[in-house]
Amino acid sequence: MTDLFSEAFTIMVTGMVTVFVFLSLLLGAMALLRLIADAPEPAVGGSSSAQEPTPAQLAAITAAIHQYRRK
Amino acid sequence: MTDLFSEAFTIMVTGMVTVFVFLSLLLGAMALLRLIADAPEPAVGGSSSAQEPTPAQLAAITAAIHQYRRK
Amino acid sequence: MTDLFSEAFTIMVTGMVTVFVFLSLLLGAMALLRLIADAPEPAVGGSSSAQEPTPAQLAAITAAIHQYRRK
Amino acid sequence: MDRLILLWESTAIAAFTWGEAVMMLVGALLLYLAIHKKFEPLLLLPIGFGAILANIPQAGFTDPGGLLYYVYYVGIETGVFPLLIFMGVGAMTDFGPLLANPRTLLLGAAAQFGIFATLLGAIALNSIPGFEFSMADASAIAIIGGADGPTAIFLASKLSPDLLGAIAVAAYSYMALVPIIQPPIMKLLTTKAERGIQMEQLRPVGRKEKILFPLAVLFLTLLFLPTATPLVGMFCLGNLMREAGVVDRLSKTAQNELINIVTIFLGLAVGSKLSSGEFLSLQTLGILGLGAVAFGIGTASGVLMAKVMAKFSKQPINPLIGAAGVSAVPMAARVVNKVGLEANPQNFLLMHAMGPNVAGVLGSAVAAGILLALVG
Amino acid sequence: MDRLILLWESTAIAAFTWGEAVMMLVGALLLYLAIHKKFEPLLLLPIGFGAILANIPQAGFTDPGGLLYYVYYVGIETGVFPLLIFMGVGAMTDFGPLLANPRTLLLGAAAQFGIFATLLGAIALNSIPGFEFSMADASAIAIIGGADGPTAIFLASKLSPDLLGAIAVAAYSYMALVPIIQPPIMKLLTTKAERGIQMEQLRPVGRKEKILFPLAVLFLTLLFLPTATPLVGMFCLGNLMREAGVVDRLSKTAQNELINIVTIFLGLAVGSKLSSGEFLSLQTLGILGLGAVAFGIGTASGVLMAKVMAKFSKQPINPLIGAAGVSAVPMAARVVNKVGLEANPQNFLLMHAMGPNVAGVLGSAVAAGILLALVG
Amino acid sequence: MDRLILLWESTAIAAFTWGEAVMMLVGALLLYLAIHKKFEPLLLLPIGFGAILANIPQAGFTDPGGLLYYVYYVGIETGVFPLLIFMGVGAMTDFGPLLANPRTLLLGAAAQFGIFATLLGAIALNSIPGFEFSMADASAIAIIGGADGPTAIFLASKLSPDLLGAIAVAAYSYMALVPIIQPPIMKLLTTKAERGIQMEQLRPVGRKEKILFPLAVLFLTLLFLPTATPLVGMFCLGNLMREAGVVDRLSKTAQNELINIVTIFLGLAVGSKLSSGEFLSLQTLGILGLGAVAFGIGTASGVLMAKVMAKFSKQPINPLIGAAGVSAVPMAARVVNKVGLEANPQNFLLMHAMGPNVAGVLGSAVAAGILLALVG
Ligand code: NA
Ligand code: NA
Ligand code: NA
Repeated sequence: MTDLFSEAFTIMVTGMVTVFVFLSLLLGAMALLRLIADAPEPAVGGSSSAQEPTPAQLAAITAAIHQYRRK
Repeated sequence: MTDLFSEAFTIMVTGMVTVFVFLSLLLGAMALLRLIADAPEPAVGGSSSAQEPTPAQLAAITAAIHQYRRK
Repeated sequence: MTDLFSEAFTIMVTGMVTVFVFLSLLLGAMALLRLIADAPEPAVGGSSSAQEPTPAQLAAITAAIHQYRRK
Repeated sequence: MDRLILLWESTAIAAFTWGEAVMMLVGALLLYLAIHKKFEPLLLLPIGFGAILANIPQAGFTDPGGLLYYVYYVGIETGVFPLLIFMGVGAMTDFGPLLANPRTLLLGAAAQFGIFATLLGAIALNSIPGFEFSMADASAIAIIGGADGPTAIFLASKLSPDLLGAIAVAAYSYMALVPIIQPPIMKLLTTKAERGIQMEQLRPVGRKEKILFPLAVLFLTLLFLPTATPLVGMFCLGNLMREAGVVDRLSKTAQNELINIVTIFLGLAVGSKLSSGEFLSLQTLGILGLGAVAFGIGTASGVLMAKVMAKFSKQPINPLIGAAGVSAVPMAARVVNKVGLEANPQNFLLMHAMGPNVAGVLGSAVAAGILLALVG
Repeated sequence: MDRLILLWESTAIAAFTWGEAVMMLVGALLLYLAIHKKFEPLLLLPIGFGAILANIPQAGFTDPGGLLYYVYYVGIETGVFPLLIFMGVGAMTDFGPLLANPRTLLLGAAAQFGIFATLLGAIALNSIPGFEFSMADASAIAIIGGADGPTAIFLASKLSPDLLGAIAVAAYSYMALVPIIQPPIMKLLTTKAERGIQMEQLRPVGRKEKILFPLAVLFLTLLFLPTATPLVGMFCLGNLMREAGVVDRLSKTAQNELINIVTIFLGLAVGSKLSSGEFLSLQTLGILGLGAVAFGIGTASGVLMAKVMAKFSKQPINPLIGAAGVSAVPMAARVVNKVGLEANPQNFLLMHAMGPNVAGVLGSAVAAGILLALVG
Repeated sequence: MDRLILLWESTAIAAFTWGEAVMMLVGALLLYLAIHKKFEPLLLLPIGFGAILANIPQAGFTDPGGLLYYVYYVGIETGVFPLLIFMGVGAMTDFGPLLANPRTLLLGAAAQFGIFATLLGAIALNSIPGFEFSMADASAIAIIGGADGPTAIFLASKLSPDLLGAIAVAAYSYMALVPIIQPPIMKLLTTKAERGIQMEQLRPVGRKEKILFPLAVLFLTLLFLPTATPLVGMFCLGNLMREAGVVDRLSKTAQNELINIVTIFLGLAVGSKLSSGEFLSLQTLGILGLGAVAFGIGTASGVLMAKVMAKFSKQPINPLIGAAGVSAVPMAARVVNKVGLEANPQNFLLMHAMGPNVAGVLGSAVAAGILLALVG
């Protein structure tokens, strides 16, 4: 059991070190990324995928306006 | 064949009795249910799932209003 | 290789002939079709499936109008 | 030249058998009924198309490796598709009218007599030379009387896969014919005065009751009729998702995209069972005849039960609503409403008929469970 | 310390081979083309991503038990995914313009010369040392000229699975390049006056005709070309669901959620076939070259056929619309419209080009059926 | 009479064992928590329902041929369902706040100490008689501390399928309990002044950065931690589809219909692992206890890391945002916002907490990859 425990301890240390190293590498990568993509387009913090309505939504919209006008 | 027929007859009787017994039990359970859930909330006969618009619908709505206003 | 090449040539000829024959048959079938379906309903070139809003769209529409009115 | 011969030999014209040609016509007929007559088009269109595809010689749709082979094997043989359809139907079902008037459960019970009487009828048909229905076959045929497509497909896939095609076609066809089959029977068994009886408005039903109801149904089913739990369980899951109010996105998906996707494949898979060997036989005629009888008996026993209940009830009960007990949701309830309006223009029975209507769905799922337990 | 070594050994850095690294760059290039250049992004984005995932050493995406293994095995090896995509495309296709001007079918036929000429070309390439295409390989490569993604994937999965990745990538890339490949060829073969020809407005097409059309296509296919029925059949099913008007919820699902779900998986599965062993070879260069030739010849033969037809026609025919016969719906029709407008600002050819455009889809499905019958 | 006896013997009443009855109560409890308490209802409702179905005697839901058997076998044993959920979650995730303040990545790293400390705790528990967790079991349990459902299910299905049910239930329950578990720990480790610290507004993040980010994450993962690529890869695919802006229809489907369909089945399949033999044991108590500890330690280490970072930072950092590093998106970020507002009504931390929140998702996927590499 103590064997297993010391093994778990090693995994804990190895694991935390790896997580930190990995995410620090990612931190570095993000700095690089920002350099590459430096000219920040006007787009902001929000999602970039909420821009255009899908055909289904457009259909719903058209129908909504259509029905609204009929009233 | 007569054997099969009498077997079918037995199944018919057993089946109908079971269906009635089962649904009568359910009838009793429903009386119990009504006691448990006695304080009837304001909600009525209609569906309870048509209340809140989903995110997709909200998106469609927002877009609809947005496009409507632009006109 | 020359064998393979002449085989490919045969396939080419056979294939093009078949494509033309097949689509010509379809051409004939279309003439027939037009005769069968002669009284052309008012429906036009556009899609026939964009007519009625689905329940989901209707829900979105209702919600849209509802929210629009509340404002 | 060899190539042209090879191509010609690969055409279907040489290979066609009469049976396959006739089955394609059957498929075309189903398409006609679906598109032109609007007979349950959501199912009969894919079934008809599947029947055509399955009977093309040389195309191999139903051979191992073919599309319809996979779809049937994955979705019907496992029972998964009808169960998913049933979950979606559960998510579409509002038990409010039944909860407001629980006694209509008994109408849903009575109408199941159509199933069990047809079981007897199918076995009786064996006395005619040419029919040799086993008890399992007879049970699968009888379930047509339940007027519920997924239940019929599920039971037939377990008890009598060879008859699955004919049974499913009969079940959906008769469901579409409910406005033609039911009214004469309903009028025969009631007076105009009875048909004109107005019923009291239904009480509102609370959210808690609606949430607890599917759980109560599941609880009773698992205690007393475990063989019915696949069907009833998935139905109750769908209904619980609908009423819980906290998983609306799952409920919406179950009612729309998921059921649509499964419906396309289920229809194709059922259609793939319409092969000439199995469909072009005396048995199919027997199945069609028995199915009509089943619907008729179910309708009649529902109406008669309603008349009995009306005798013992303080509140007025219109006997027509018993006819909705066969299920065929919501068509049968609409027929009740229409026949009621004919007798009395002030008589709106739709919501009252929805109670026995949804009870009939439970009733036939229960009957399917009984048949699985006794015969399966 | 042992743990750290174990962890290090499990990293990919040690295990990377050159081939895998290059294939990842290929994947990244596909992502770039999809996202930045908007080259058929719906397919090339998942294909590119799949290519990256499939080439990660130690991750085992394509080993039995890995995600991409399952997706490929379930969806491509069975042929199910391309067939479902084709059903969705069928549900999106409006045959109105073709029905209004049926002769444009012949333009869709002529453009298939791109396929068969490329077949010859692929076999001819065998004279160069390093190329050894079998007839099945050559057929799978030739279908790139059909300018139709699902058809190419379906045929390649049946005839030459090893080349599937390269063929799919070539097919989608060239479809995206249609606005660059086609105009020079179109201009070379026509005078400015010809390009400026205005065509008469199309007649309206009735609902009945639109419903019967997919059935007629299916009927002819099953009679004469059963090997084409999987592709043509699913396409016609989708189109029938669209036009029938009674199963709109199925048609909508086939056009949206179902095709989207399948597209994601299809793309990943195709990407998983982009392994270095198969892709980084002279063959791939050959495939890319032959694909470009196929598109070019298809475009030219379509335009030339249109010129021939114009000679014999009472109504004016703009030869440009022949170029749309390669399919690549709706890109090729848009290109026709644009080139036509350049020559004559009053010249709107879009709807006229949609006829040969959808005819080209049928034409290449028919050609695929022929190749399956002769070579498969 | 025989028939009645046969029917009675097929009921569950006779066959019920205590274990099954108790497991049904557990299922009912999960339904209650899902519906009445709104505890992660999207997962706990199907899990609870699945637990009830799986424990019905004679119904055979989990036997070969039963619905839940298929769903588990197809979706969990292959790992496909959690990966698809993760793709959908990726498509829903906006990395904007993290990109605007990259240092919060370290908070997401620190909070993973909850995972690794729990691994130690699980092994330590073996000193109590009755507990016998292997290293694989302990790892699967520890991942509860990642506060991420699909990651926990994926890892448990690989390392310790027998404990999957208990682990998934614990993971989702504690995620629902985040508003109760976290605040006391957060308040214990911070002063009111610290909690009141306002942070500077986040810079806007460009589209290019958002597109390149998932690719950078994938790149680092495949280089250094291939065992994490299934999870991280699918997450990045979803995110790339979201941000690319060219495949919106795929992204929408991944976020809605696809994830909904998979969620229903995933829940049922997880519920099917709640069998009495495995769940009604001391181990489950241990798992529940360890899970609570894991969440607590993760929260604390996140807050402490934030305090350390605040020391070395020029810009003000509110230590509360460290608590969001456990993930449990977006609940943990909302809790941070609420606790921050309590201390200072001008203090809106939601967007600042979203950075560590999404970093926590990556962090626990990375931790899962490490555990797979070292233990799997
Ligand atoms: Na029924
Ligand atoms: Na084509
Ligand atoms: Na986490």
